[in-house]
Amino acid sequence: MTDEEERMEVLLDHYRSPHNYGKIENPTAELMEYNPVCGDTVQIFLIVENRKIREIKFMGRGCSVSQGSASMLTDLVGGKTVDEAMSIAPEQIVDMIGLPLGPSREKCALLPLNALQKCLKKAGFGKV
Amino acid sequence: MTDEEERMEVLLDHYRSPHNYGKIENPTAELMEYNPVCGDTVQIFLIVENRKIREIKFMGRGCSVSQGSASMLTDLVGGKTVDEAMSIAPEQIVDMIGLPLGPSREKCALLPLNALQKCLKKAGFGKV
Amino acid sequence: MPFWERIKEDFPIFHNLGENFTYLDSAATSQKPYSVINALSDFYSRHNSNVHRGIYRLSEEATDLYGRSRENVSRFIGSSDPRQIVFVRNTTEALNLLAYSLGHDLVEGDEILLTIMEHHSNIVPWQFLQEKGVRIKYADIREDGTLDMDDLASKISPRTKIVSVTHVSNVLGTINPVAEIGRIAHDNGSIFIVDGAQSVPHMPVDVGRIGCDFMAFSGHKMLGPTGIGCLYGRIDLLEKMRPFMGGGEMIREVYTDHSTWADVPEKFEAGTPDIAGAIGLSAAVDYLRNLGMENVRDHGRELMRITFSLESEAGIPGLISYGPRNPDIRGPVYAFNIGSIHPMSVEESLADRGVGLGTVVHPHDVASTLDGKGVAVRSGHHCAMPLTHRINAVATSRASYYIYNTPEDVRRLFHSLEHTVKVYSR
Amino acid sequence: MPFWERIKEDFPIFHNLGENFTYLDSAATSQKPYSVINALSDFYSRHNSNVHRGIYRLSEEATDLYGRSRENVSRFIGSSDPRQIVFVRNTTEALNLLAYSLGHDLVEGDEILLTIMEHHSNIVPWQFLQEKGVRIKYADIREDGTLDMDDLASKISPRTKIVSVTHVSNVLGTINPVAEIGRIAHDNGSIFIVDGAQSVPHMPVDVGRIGCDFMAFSGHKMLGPTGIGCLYGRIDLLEKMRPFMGGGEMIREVYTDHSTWADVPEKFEAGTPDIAGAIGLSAAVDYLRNLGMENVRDHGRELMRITFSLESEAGIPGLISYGPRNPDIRGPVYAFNIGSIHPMSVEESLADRGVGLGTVVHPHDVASTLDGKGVAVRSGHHCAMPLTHRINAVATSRASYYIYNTPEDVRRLFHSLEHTVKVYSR
Ligand SMILES: Cc1ncc(COP(=O)(O)O)c(C=O)c1O
Ligand SMILES: Cc1ncc(COP(=O)(O)O)c(C=O)c1O
Repeated sequence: MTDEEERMEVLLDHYRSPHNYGKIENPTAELMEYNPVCGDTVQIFLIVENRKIREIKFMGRGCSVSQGSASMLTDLVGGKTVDEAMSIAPEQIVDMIGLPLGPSREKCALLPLNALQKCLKKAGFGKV
Repeated sequence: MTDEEERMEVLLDHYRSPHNYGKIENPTAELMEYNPVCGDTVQIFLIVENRKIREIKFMGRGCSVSQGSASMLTDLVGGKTVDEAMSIAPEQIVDMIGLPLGPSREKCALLPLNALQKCLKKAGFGKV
Repeated sequence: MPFWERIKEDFPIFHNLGENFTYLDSAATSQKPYSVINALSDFYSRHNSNVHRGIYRLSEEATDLYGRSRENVSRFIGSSDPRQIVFVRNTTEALNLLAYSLGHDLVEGDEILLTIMEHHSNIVPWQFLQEKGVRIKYADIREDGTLDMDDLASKISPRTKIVSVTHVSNVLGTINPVAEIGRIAHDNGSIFIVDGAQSVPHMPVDVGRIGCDFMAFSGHKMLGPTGIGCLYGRIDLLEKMRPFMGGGEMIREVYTDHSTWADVPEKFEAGTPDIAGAIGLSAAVDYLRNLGMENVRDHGRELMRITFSLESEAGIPGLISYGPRNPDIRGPVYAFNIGSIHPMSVEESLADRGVGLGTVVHPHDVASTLDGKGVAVRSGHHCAMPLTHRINAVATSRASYYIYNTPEDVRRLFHSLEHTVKVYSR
Repeated sequence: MPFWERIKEDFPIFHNLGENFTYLDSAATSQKPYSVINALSDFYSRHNSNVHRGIYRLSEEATDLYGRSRENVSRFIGSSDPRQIVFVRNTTEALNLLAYSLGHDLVEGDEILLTIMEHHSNIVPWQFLQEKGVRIKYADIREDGTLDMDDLASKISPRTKIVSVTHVSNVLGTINPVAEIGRIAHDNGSIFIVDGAQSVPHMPVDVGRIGCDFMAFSGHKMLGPTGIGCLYGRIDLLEKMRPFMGGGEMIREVYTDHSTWADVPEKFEAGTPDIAGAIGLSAAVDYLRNLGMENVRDHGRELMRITFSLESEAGIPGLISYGPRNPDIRGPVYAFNIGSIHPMSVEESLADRGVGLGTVVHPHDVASTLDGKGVAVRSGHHCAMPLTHRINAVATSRASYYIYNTPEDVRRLFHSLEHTVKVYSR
């Protein structure tokens, strides 16, 4: 298996059996983000305590890139502080996936990060 | 002088000293025709008796082609029957001028004929 | 009969992108033959100047070329008078022109009848009129992807002022019975508009035989340049209509307090037109006429036949395809999915288990994987969201064919689809 | 400094039409360099596909090229954000977009302030609003052909919602003090629009420094293809505005009963855009930037200086020319008449003695005779009838220059004018 095939396998595993998939009842914050160009959707649910992400779940519809990225991202930020989550740069997500994406699929990859950061902002945890 | 220069001279003579220029008071029919593309104007005044053009005058503003053509046309149709006037074909006017005109100046050349034939129609002399 | 296998040679892009490039997105935009590209270069290199109002020779040449292009397009769609062709940017502008100009006279309670398979271009301009109380109705489709004519007949009413229908669906491929719809519309006293974006490129179209009042289509989908499209309109209707945009060329006289309009079609062509675009479109029309539109239609039908037969042969797990199965009422458009992904519903969300299960491949992943194999298809809602929702899909993948596509291209599509399913079911 | 004498070599039309072709109609449309023509061919031969929504590589390439063109044009006019550039067909469409979108919110008694030197494109779209009681006022010009700023200031009122002014007159050549007019408009709370059709091609233009809210211009007058033009708009205003045309690309979501809009600028670009046109315009911008817009401006000024000096040298009987004599406030446009022909007046008509007398040569005859000498000038009202009436002429002849014109071209103009007068005074 080439390196690229291996990374593809990882992404597809996340896509086929997404981690942290589902809904949280009574979350601290919740937000649905939508990419009008392709219709991909990611909904983020958060429980935040002491500026730490105690629990994160997502639900969604979309391609392997947007949904796999959501699964990987929720793994990544669970337990992190909100400041750490807010400072994740788009490049980190692209690196995390590690596949040549091209501009439109890059948007898919970044949809979950956008959803998460918007969700945190909405809950008042945005940087000032 | 070449043939073309000669014909140009004839046209310019008509332009500089137009025949039948002026207004007829109480004409049988009168009509102003206007070419919106270039702004050229020809106004035709007619006295018709027994379906004969007893008198024709014109006034106008425009280039040598439209005004020269008007002068030549009024010479041509004075004394003719209205049916003769109505049956003048555009090609006759172009031939009468005898210069290479190109499409937009051909419109100038035909403005007086259009004015005349519209004027006759307006007065009820159109073919049925 | 044209040598279909050699047509790619007329298109520089196939030469430049090589053997492994399989272009299956002609419903979005077609590729261009040398003759069209050269017509543009030639105009700019030999005849370029503005049209109308110039009395020097070069401008008369440009005006003449522009006028001949209009005549050529007019003849191509069976219009009896070139003044019935208004040059616009694309189908979308043509339909907006109608919505603004005809829409001006509509009043609260008036109705517009569309179908659920319309492209956004034939929906959104009419929705603008909703703010003054105009109502839009949509004729539904049947299970087989054809238009439900009973539903259409039941939705037409004395208040229906306009019936506007696509000739060929850009997703289902359905060829609608436009002549019949036209009779229904006219019997009802409604104006009848046909969106010809997907028909004029692909089959013989005769506006007289269809009996439509207006037809809109785009040059770029029929081998022509981007930036040019046409509105065909019955001369008596165009003459009565108010202009859409104001400015140069479309006026007779301008005074500080009012203006008067030029004759049709100039009345609807404000400002410097896309002169080179019209000339390029005319070259495209020449190319198509030379192939013969009956032949073009046969070729498209043949590719659809091959598609259906390879589809059954391949037996791709989970493959769903949309639209009528009868190639006689089907344009060369093939929309499909691997597994069905319904739109996410907030109510069901507790029971939701995600989508990455079973033989379901999202249309994006399909397009992306096919692209990796050199096969260009589009995925998404294809500017027909109401239809996509109607067929209960989040999106579809779509392969669409044109004259340069071959049976080999269709085989590549299915080979690559087999590969795709393998990748996603590992 | 560019080698002005060699620039014609970059334009195939001068090669093809030969030495004796003197093109003096660039205010109507400019000629195109190889680099622009090649950019079109190259796009169609290597990258052609539809933009947006395609996730195969070719479509991403086309989308990328289209986006870069937008960025390039944005930088060229000093816009700080490419989203402020909306691609349209031409200046006329840009101004119609504004008249429809901004005009929607105007009410009876609201006023729009224009100038008497506007092109029809900046008059007629606003006149459409008169039917709902919007009033149009025109700032007058002074004897020297400059804008009468006092008159402008006196005509602005609390009801003035929009001030829309040409940057450079396409007849008089007058360069208007747009930054100053902008201050007056903004102090009054009015929206300020600049028609840049004759400025963007000819001088450095910086929308930030001018302080305009909107600017309209055409690609075809600045070396670009026909069919593409731009509306610059301040992002905050564009975001608030209603869309103009509806259809594909400009939507976010479409439902049967309503739709939501895409972000700016897509919100204003309905349907498949003139992708190749935008790419061609970008190549034109590169060409101009490479020359340097300060140099382009200097070249135009120099040609006007030579024009004025040859005009006095030649001493052509009856020659009247229009517009400011100071080359610093004058674009490279030279409108003139040989003798003055006033519009025909019905009242005076008894005293009327025709026009074929003295040293009066009708503008048509001027253009036609010049054409016989290979010199292409335009004659007519140049889509500015109110101005033509204001200067009491039936029409004018107009020579207009661009980067490929040389002092020799100006000399040919005056030689041919001398010849013309001779022909008509024999
Ligand atoms: C000042 C001015 N405004 C507007 C226009 C209209 O440009 P277009 O025909 O490209 O829309 C022109 C060109 O003739 C012009 O000179
Ligand atoms: C049926 C139909 N109508 C309208 C359009 C819009 O065409 P354009 O984008 O050229 O305006 C399309 C093309 O996508 C189409 O397929």
